[in-house]
Amino acid sequence: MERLTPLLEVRDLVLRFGGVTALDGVSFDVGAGELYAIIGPNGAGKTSIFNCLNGVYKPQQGTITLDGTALTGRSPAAIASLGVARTFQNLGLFEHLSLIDNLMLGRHHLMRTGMVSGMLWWGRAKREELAHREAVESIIELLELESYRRMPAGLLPYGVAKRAELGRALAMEPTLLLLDEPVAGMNLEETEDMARYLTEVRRQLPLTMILVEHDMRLVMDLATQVLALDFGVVIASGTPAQVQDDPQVIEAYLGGAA
Amino acid sequence: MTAFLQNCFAGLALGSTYALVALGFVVIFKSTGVINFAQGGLLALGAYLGYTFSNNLVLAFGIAILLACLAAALVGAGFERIVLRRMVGQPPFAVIMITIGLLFILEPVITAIWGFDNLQVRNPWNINTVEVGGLVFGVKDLWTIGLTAAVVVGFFLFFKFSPLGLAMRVTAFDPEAALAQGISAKKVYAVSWAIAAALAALAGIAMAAGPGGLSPSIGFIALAAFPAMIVGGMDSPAGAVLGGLVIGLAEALTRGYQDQLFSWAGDNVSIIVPYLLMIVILLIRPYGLLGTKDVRRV
Amino acid sequence: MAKPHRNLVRDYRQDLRLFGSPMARTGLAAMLVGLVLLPMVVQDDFWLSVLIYVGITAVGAIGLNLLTGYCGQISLGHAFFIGAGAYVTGWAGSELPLFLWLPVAALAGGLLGAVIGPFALRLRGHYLAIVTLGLVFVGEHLWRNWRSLTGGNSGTSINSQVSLGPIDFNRVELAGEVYSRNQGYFWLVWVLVAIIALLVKNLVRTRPGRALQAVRDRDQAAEVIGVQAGRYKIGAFVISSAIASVAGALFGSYQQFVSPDEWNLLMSIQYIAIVIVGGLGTVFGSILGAIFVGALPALIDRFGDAIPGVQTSVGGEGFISVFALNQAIFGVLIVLFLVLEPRGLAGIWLRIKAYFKSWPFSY
Amino acid sequence: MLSVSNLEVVYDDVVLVLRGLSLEVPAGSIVAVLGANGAGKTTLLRAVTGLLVPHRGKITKGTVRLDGDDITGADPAKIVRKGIAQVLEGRRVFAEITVDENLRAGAYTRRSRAEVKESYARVLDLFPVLANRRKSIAGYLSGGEQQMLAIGRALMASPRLLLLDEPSLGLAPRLVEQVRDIIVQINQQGTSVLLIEQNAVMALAIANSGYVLESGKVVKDGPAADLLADEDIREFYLGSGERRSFADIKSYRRRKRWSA
Amino acid sequence: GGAGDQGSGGSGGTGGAPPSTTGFDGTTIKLGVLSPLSGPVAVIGLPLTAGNKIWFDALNQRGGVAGKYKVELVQEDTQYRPDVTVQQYNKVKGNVVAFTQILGTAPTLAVLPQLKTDKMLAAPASLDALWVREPNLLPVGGPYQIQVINAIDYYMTEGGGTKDSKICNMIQDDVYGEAGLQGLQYAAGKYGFTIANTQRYKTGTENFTGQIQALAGAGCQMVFLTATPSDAGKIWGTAAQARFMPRWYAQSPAYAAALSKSPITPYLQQTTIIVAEGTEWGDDKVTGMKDLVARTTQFGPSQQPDYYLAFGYNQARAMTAVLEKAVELGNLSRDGIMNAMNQLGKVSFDGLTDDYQYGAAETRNPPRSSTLFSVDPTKPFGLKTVKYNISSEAARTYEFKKTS
Ligand SMILES: Nc1ncnc2c1ncn2[C@@H]1O[C@H](COP(=O)(O)OP(=O)(O)OP(=O)(O)O)[C@@H](O)[C@H]1O
Ligand SMILES: Nc1ncnc2c1ncn2[C@@H]1O[C@H](COP(=O)(O)OP(=O)(O)OP(=O)(O)O)[C@@H](O)[C@H]1O
Ligand SMILES: [Mg+2]
Ligand SMILES: [Mg+2]
Repeated sequence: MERLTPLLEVRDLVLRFGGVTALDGVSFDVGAGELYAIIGPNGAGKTSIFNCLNGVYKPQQGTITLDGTALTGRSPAAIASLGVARTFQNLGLFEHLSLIDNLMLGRHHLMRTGMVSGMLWWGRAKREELAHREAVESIIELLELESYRRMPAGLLPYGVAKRAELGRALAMEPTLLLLDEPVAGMNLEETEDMARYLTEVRRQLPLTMILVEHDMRLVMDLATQVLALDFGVVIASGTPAQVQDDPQVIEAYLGGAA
Repeated sequence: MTAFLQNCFAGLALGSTYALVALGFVVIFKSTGVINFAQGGLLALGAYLGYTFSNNLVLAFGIAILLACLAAALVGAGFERIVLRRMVGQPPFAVIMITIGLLFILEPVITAIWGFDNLQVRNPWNINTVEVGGLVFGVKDLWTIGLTAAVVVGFFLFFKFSPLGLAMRVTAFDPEAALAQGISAKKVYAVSWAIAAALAALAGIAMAAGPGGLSPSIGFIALAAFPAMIVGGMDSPAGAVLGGLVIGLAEALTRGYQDQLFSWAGDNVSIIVPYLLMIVILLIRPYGLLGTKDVRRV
Repeated sequence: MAKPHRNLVRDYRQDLRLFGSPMARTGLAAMLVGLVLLPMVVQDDFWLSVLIYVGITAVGAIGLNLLTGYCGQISLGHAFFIGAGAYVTGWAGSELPLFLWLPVAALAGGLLGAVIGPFALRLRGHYLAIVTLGLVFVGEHLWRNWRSLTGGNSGTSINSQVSLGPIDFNRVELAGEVYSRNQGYFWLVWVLVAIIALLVKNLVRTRPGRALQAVRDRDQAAEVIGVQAGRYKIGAFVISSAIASVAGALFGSYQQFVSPDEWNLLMSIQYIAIVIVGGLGTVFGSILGAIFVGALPALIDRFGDAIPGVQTSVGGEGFISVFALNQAIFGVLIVLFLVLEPRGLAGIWLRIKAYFKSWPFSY
Repeated sequence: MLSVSNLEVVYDDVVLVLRGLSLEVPAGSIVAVLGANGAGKTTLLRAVTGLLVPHRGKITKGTVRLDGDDITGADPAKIVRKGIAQVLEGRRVFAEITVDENLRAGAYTRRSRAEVKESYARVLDLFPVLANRRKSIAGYLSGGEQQMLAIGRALMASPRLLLLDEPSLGLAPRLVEQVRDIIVQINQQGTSVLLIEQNAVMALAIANSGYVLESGKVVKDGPAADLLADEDIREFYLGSGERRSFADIKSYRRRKRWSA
Repeated sequence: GGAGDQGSGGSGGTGGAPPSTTGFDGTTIKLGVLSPLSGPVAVIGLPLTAGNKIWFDALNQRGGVAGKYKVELVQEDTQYRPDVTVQQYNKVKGNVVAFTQILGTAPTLAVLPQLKTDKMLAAPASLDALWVREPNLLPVGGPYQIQVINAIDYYMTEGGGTKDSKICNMIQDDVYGEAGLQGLQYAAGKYGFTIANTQRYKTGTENFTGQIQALAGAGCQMVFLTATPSDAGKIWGTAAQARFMPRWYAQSPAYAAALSKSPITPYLQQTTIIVAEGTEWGDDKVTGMKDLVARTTQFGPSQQPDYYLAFGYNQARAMTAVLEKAVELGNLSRDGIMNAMNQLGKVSFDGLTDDYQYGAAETRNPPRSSTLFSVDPTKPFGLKTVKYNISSEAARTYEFKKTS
């Protein structure tokens, strides 16, 4: 796939926790429409990159620019409204809310109803609920979540919960979607399903995705570009094939099996 | 200067009592993750048991204290056994409410047994005093401070070094994972309730041995100990002690200088000083002086 | 994206209706009719006054549930806001008509909540609970010393106008019949319960309410999807305090006299009890909880005398007086109840509901 | 050493999750359990270690025996003392305390200080990463680090039978290999292992025998080699044979289930 | 003998037996009691109610009100909470003729509006000056203010005080404390001294060192204490430990018998005077006391000597006087009772407290006398009379105003 103009530019990111340096001068570009994968051993700093991207962590150094807008220094909520969505490594669903409500929350930043108009219901609140509910239903349909609509997210089977997280992120209508290990803990069949959803989403929506995943087959099959990290440092980047053959990556990450 | 020192001493004595009560809160919080609102009731119960052992059974005061602590511990463990054990894994809110329910039960039971009248506990401390360099120390206050110190050292060692101490901590964090380590949650809960009740009893008797005597409202002190627990950090025994002393001193000193320094703030400011101090400290340190921060990662 | 089928859209509309099923609608109608008729049937002043206080606490409890049940912030400071509402009524109630002093009380409570709410941003869980507990004590100090407003220790009488157009709730005239103050207040209070329940119910099922619950469940994840957690936490505080103030205003208006001793920790605890016993995060549960906690002592009081071996009056025979026993029974019932159903009355309610009807989208 | 027969487990008095499940873990062996999400694998482990209680689950039928002793529904503490340790699904490290304290908590049931010290050394030896972060707060470790800590903590009890619930979840490929090797190593040191895995390749590579669960029942079992050779298993769990690229899976979905 | 003590053969009304009405079925008169019978304030509510009951039990034995109508008490627990009091009031108001006890200032004020609309008479159980001018209330005893004024008078005339003495006070931070403060402020005006220092405290305070230091620091020679027993015990204990030896004058509720058998007894004997009414417990030279002791022995053998007991007893007696007046006027309805209340003259309490001039609210005149006691462990209640029934000029001229 040809490279497009970079949508996301990350420059010299440095993130420290006390004595631990989680990210140590990480730079990379992600072009619009790419499916960009980040791999690396456990603790390499992959999730930390995501956390910096959406403002949960404040990096000590470096800049992040999305489509010309600086993300660094903004609050997570502000970054979300700029169109950055993500899924979480250890499930970030609101467990007492139903699946529908979780997805509707994805549309939070697209809605306007405030406390007062919400209380009054008739008028804006009702209109918005109906309109956005429609959008949510189409995601439910896309991800085949119909039968779980009313179930509290906390009771969803693991595989479904992962899918629901994807759904919530999609509901945000993001330009940049961050996926943190979407198929961890899934068997082959479920992994295939997830791959299918991801492909389908990419086909239907003008999305750029960054994928963190340990399932190498998924990464190799889907990614357009791969970045490999170790100890917070970029050790390789390029096409999947290039990275897969990089001796440093094999040594630090893939081991003998790959 | 004498007045200042005298007020400081009063603050220490008061702070020790707070510290004992706050320690009881901390123990239960540490192992079960709930605030025990019944602590005041246990304190009153312990004090009345002490009265019975000392006055009715005419036992030596030291023995009476020991027996009262023991009996209170049994009651505490009994609560756990009969009621709270059934609540393992249930939402903490429900458990907190149950401790409130227990308080509602304890109060009338105590008054049904001992009545409402003011009782004088037979004790060797009375209002005796020791005078050192122009300062007058109440014997009872000295004992309270001493007993608190001893208990605190014991606690520190227990939590830091004994496996049961560690077990109590991890059970609070994740009861199921603790169970999987072979830690008997039942034992942990029962032990912490017993310890908390014994501490409450000790504090109760120390208070009741004063000239004010013993009346059912003695348990109210538990409310005043909340700020102590919070200032120190809810899950830190050392914090409870530190918090107790800080709050005790602050209260006593504001009281002592009410007329000179605080008359603008209305009468009796010292009552709310613990709460104000608590609010200020928490704004600076949201987990108290020594409390553990919540660990949250996404 | 594929357009959902038309039929489905009609379904959402129905889906969004609060009382969608015929079952629910019949229930609602029955409740409303009951509300109107009850004071005509039960004319006993005792039960009316009990139910008026229950209604007032239900209002406050709905507010607390919004904060604690929906937004996950425990507050032991509710009594403070209730007191504030009562004093505002004492100050404005005789000058302004009902439809003004009630909103003024709400506004005052909301403002206080806005001042205190930011604390909630820094504090979590139990820490917040105890800090708000401090509020009760600081508030008590304030009430004792702000004599011009509160009458200091001696308390203050509250004289409030309670008429709405032609209806004077002190003496309701309806179709030629005249109804007493207690009957009038019953209607006033319970209509307000219904209105506030409806408002809060609407709030929690729309965007802001969902955001509150998201913050409760996982505040970091909520931020990441664009919910400004801080704003919603403060918002919950403001609305909850405003509602508490309304409850306080009604309390003062009905009782006609209040003193600083009333806004104490016990009152806050009682509200927490209602919310927990009723069920966290349910509006209807708060009302049930208020009935349980408010009316149960009255019931025990009625029937406590029937228990043998109990001293039924001061100076009578027996081991434990009926009065002490009432307190103990109340405690025992709360404990027993929560051991059996930790999700509270709402849990039982849900079970009954699930038994009678299965949701259209069940699997 | 562990034998489960005819086990039925019900959650909340209504949800029947295990429906007459039987399974054997011979002493000294590694037994793998495969199955889709929600098949009841975790429930099986809970039933063995007595952890159903906090989940409002109950064994309604069947028995669990350890070396012939009936331990059905026994107290978890007692089961740990009898030599079964479990690595919980989702790691469940004690987030607020240090790595070191987590490990010590794992040794709660052991009395001899010397032995605990020895286990401690062994765990740090197996997981050098943990040795470096002994004083760190466990909650801030990365996912993989936490998984290692969870396994290490279970080993601190010096179990005769180790139950692992999806230990490879979220681990980097090289670490999956490491964990695999560690499991083998632990097994060679005399601990029997019951291994629950989604990563069937890894599990069957080291297991002696395996079980496939579906809806709370065993639908297939046998020596690992046989399972590896099984057509269905190859297709559904291993994906070997002529492997399709994930990118090519467009709009069809496997619907086949074992007829049970 | 005072009101109601005629027992049998009462005068009855000229109009024959009063018709039955709410709370009166022609033979039995029901009276309400709203009192904290559980919870922390039950320590006051219980003896008060027992006092009510002992009087009425004795009265019933003699035949009842006007010799004919037995009295029955309907007791309800208020937990000292205004809202519960309102509910309980509503519960019993349809069953009773009047309330012979409502305990607590706030609870009383909370039901006062309803008392007015219901034309109900109630006897509040506290010595507040607030009650004197309220038509629907039937107070007994000399208000707290009177106690303070008389105590100061004694201190000035016989206790060694001058207007230059450092006179201080220590009060509980509530209405009761305010009453004590009011009395002292009035006395300060009358006797020309300034209050050198006022310390407030909240009930249940654990450590009083600060207050005692402050009082000692201000050089107080006399401290007037408005407190309740457990706090008073701690206050005196702290003072004793600090070797602070002013003259203490304390309001009657500050004292409980237990204090005369406690470690601080010697200190109290040296320093303290209790201001109350009537006479020593068990003083059989005073008719009222003789009767009270005898009746307590008969009808409440387990009751300990207590001010509150005597207070409840007096309340019941005042209520009896009203009822007898109403019977005499032939009307036990609420209007009848209010009417009787307005026409009631002076009621004697046989020396337990001084005579009370009832009647229309504006014309009422409460007792202006107090008795001073010192602590003496050999006495049954631990108190020995120092000065019996004094009523100072200042107390006699104290004016009671209607509440706002
Ligand atoms: N909030 C935090 N406080 C302290 N240390 C942290 C924090 N968050 C991350 N770290 C540390 O930063 C490093 C990188 O962590 P990160 O979660 O980004 O790893 P990762 O690449 O996502 O690993 P995995 O694949 O296991 O999820 C780790 O060593 C981790 O312990
Ligand atoms: N506490 C519970 N209450 C009710 N149902 C439960 C409970 N725990 C689990 N279940 C249900 O039991 C079934 C089996 O769950 P279990 O966790 O044992 O599956 P699993 O095979 O371990 O799945 P996974 O691969 O996702 O870990 C699921 O359908 C689940 O929804
Ligand atoms: Mg990660
Ligand atoms: Mg599982």
